[in-house]
Amino acid sequence: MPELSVQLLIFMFLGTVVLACAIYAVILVDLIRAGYALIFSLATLGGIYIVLGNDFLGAVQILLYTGAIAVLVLFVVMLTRKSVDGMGRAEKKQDWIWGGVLSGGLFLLLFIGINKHKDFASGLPPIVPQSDLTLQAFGMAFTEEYFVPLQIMGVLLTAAFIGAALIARPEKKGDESGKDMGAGS
Amino acid sequence: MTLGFILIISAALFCIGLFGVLSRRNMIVILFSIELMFNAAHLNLIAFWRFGENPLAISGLMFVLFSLAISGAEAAIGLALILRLYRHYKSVETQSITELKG
Amino acid sequence: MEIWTNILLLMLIGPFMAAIFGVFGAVRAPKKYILVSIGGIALSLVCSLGFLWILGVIKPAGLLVTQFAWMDFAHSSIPMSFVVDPLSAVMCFVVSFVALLVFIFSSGYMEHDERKARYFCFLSFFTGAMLGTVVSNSLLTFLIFWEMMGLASYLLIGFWYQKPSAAAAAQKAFLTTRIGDLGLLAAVFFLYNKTGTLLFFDHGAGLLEPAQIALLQKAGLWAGAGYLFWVCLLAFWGAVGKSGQIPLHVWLPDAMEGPTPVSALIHAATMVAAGVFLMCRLYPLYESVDGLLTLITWVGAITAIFAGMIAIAQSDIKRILAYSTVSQLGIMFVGLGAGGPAYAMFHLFTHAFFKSLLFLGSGSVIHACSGEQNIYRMGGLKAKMPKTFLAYVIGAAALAGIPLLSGFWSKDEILYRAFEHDKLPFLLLCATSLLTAFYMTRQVVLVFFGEFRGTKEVKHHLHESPSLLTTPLIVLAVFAALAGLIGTPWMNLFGHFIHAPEHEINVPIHLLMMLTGTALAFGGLLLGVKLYWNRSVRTMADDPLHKLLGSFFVFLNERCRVDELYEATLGRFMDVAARLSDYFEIFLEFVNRMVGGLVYTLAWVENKVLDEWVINGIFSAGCESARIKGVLAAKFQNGSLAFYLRMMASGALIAGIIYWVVK
Amino acid sequence: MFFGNVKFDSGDQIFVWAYHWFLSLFAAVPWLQFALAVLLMTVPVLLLFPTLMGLTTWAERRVLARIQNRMGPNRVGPFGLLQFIADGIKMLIKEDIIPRAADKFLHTLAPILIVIPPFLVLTLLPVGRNMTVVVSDVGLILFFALSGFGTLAIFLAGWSSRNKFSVIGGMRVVAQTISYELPLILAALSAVFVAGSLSMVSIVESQGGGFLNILSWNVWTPWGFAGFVIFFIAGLAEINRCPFDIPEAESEIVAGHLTEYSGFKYALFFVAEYLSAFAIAGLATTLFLGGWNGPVIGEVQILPSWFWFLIKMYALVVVMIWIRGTLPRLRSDQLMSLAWKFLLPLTIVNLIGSAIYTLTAQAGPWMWVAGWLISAVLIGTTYRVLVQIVYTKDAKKREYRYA
Repeated sequence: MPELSVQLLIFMFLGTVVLACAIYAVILVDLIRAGYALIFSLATLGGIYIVLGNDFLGAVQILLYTGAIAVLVLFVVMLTRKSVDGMGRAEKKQDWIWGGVLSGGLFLLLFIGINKHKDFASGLPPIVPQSDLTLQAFGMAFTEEYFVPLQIMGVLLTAAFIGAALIARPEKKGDESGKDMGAGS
Repeated sequence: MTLGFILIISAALFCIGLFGVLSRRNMIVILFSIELMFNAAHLNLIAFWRFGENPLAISGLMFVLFSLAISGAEAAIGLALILRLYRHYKSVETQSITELKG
Repeated sequence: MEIWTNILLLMLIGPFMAAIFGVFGAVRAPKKYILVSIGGIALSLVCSLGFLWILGVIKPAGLLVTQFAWMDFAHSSIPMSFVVDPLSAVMCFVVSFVALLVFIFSSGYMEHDERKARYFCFLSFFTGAMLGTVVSNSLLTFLIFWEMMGLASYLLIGFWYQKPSAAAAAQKAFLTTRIGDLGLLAAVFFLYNKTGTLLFFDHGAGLLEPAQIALLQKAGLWAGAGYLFWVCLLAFWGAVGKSGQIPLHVWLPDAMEGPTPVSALIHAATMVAAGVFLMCRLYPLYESVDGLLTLITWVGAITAIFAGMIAIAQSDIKRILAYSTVSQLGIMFVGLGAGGPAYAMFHLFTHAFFKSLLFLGSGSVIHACSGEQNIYRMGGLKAKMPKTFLAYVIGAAALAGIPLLSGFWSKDEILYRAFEHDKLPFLLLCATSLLTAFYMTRQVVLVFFGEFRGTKEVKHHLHESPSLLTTPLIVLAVFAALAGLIGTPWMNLFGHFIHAPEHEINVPIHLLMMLTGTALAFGGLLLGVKLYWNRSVRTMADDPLHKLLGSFFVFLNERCRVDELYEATLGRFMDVAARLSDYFEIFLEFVNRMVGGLVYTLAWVENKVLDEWVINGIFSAGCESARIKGVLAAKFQNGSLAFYLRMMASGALIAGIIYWVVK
Repeated sequence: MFFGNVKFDSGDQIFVWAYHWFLSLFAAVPWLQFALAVLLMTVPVLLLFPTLMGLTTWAERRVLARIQNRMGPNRVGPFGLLQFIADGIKMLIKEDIIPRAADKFLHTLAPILIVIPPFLVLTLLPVGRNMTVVVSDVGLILFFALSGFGTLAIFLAGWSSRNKFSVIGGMRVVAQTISYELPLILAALSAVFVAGSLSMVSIVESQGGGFLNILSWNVWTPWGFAGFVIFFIAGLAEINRCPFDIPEAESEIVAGHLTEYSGFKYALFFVAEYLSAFAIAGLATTLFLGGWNGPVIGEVQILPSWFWFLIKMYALVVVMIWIRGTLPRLRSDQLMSLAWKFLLPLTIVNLIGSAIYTLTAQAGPWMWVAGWLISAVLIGTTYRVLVQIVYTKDAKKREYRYA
């Protein structure tokens, strides 16, 4: 019988919330609900990170998904709502079967694999990570070893967001060249 | 709490994401699912860090941070593209966009 | 920090600051901005003169190296480093001097252009980048400035982007030089991989110093040749791209779509010579490899004769000069391969003066002829524009190698070295000299003598260019005439300046060789005069050479159909490759599909379901929207994202299962 | 002794030792001790702040009334102090209306979601010396992360009501939050620079010492002052208080996301709004006003640390009320231009200023003075230039197209 610690209880609770919300996020028709489910799922995942002893990444995860990505998702869902409202469910039975069989098969594969592996049965290690030391290590890594990747990441993010803004910009009135492309199919 | 337990949760999260990608036709939901798969990978990395010997060996965590940034950029670009496609095709379903067929 | 470091930074800052000023708000006051940018270049010129003085008088044959911390990583660091040695000092002088004159010329030439502020901004940017390339002491900074030059060249060729031909030429130039740059980049990687440094000179630890060269020479074989051989070959490929040698010469003639002063500065005097400069800079490496110098000689000689032949059949005044540039660059490569940096650099030095003079002169002619560039529709300009005529004739004579003018001395040295080195390249060079004299005579005769053959309107507007345009021409003409005197065999100041003291160079006074050169120059001249004097050549059919050579002339006029050749080979190859990969993809999809079907059979054992789903699910379900075509392949590329994703996932799953089973 | 090694000082640690003493009674039963510890941590937060909130509603009405030359509520209890209880009872017994078109589940979920983040956030604040419920090394990031939920809940409320005004209100909230989160976080970062820690306790401790235990507060430095003002303004926008109450602007869109809410759900929104106000005021106190550091004379602390914290926090809340009584509401575009054109550049320069200050302060007293002056001049000049650039154009001429 496994030892039932408070930590495990919290972890199981959070894990259930994550998985349940994730399932909702992929099966709900109403995209606003699905979006909220996704955000809850990922924010709760941040909680799991904190339980696992990494406050910093947990906080960053929550900040990123409740702040930035949530807003993006909600706005895009709102802006494309005309199609969403009148749509109902576009998926056919075979879609669900394909997805279910393939992802179920993969899960089965992973489940058996993880259970078979001896190293994965080990319990929590005795060394509890001190979050201030971890944070310090992050800071040092960012200023020394990972300095250039960090800068590159900054450039990448800037480029990505400018690009996203440019792509999402409404077309000018005169720019009708792409219109008839959609008629092809 | 064992490492395998966390890995199974992460595997489940990944498979839920895969399920969404494979069975949904709405591009926004497919993007959601991709986020889920990303985060399953992050959970894996953090679990391995926690169960590793040295909490100060943070290479894996740096992966998570960079991957978070990438997934943020990916979400922004992906949603912008979806918006653009929606303006063109008046639809966000994958089945309605088949320009690349041979 | 020594004083010369400050001078160096000042030299770089001048043009770059001018470029930055141009970015921020020069549009409001273009006239003032032009003065600012000319001031920036003048500053560079003064600094480069300072370097000549330091290296010539204070510290002869010295090597000034400075180093700044630039990128410090946890385990390694890449410094930013600059060097001033005789090689770079001479090059700095050439670049800033020609650039200054071109700037002054441009201020008159581009006076009526709306976007002249932008033009000067680009030009300043180019000059700064070129100077940076020249003084780089690290391959990385060299590469950065090199690419910046490429960018500036792209921007300036496409300056009149409203012309489709200019836009296409800009793209062609950029992409073609990129093909070469790829080689240089690879060379940089390989060098860094083996030596761990990118510095040229670093107190005995630099790439060009004996210790590292010995290390590289020992670095083992690959595909039958040494490591160093391949590295040097890659770097040479970069130089070939930048300097427009065969087979990457195609961009340079097209680059004449840019404004004429740009052609003078970038595509005649400086940037295209950067490839030669790179070879001179890396000469210690090339010296230590067998066979590469011979290769360089051959590439140069073939390019020289090839481009010279094309040049005799062109009708566009700038295109003739462009092919002449390619040809002269080939001669420089011969000089490098057969002799050494001193010979190549000397020809580069003199060539910069007379070729920029010729380009600026042609700019003046085009300016006078209201934009007409076809030499068949010019003629008799001698009377209308005497100053331009005089300068142009001096430049042409220098290029043709008429004795005592600058081109004679530099070409003579190279001929001599080629003769010593190998006989066949020497003969090719002799033929090139003859052709050079011939096409320059042809051009001068058709443009300046005889009667005017253009439209009346153009004739009405004919005028001598303003003094803002002619003054730079006259200054350059003086240099084109006299610059060669610093490198005569009797008193080879230039060679002694460039070479380190241990490389004592000694060109014996070889009268026979000089006579050969003279004879070739005058032979070409006489041939040209005989064919073209007092002939009214209005179209290509009228051309006496056309009558002489027949269809070969047409072939030459069409530039030996190199572009078409590339179209037919490389373009076709790309098509075929695309199609092949297409088929491969279809094959993969097919395999995937079969595997997917297998999964289905496993999952759905019931017979009825199996029938239904194998037929529906595998061949048509998931792609209802796909049109059913007769071709089997079309079904696999149905454009349905869901279908592709499913196939990918099935593949991954199968791979996982196989992994487990095998394990 | 009872007190153990905790120094008793004007009631400073009274709650801390009471907590430890109480728990020590149950040392024999670990699980009970743990459960009691959790209760003792959470119940005070759940009691203290709602009570304060009730009092604040009263105070707000009284203060506003004074500003507007009225009396305000004065009937229920002494000076009308018990008014909030009457209001609460009224809210509880009112009918709870859900519009037929609304998404019932989400409509009910929104008010529940909205009260959670403020409570979570309040647990992160160091209320007094050794009196922080959740001590986290990344407290500041957690604060901002959790407070982000509030926006989502408001958007949910607006969207689920299926009412035009509600949706507009929801959209406005989101737009406003995105704009103001950046200056808010960047302003807070300047305090992080100086303390060298993201932990709120360390930030407060770094402001201790100095003359009378006052002069080390961040607010007395140039960057601290500017940061405090920026933080306060951005915070007002973050919690949708006047003059940034654009999402619920009564004169334009009825009540924004609150339009379709009534009864106790409506009350929950108000609870959340006041609690967020406390949270932002508390965070401003922690970051810039020295947190629980109060005047010390010799060895004697005049008043307990938690008292100082509450006083400062409450003073900021009163300032918010004062602002509400004084300033008109901004237009949406004015709000955006303030955030992006004015506050954001200023915070970035402020960050640079605090970096300069931090570097020089380590180098000795004279360098400290120089750093102080440099950052003051830097921030002051930037402020002046920004005013010149952003606001002179508007000041010249105004056209009221729909007035």
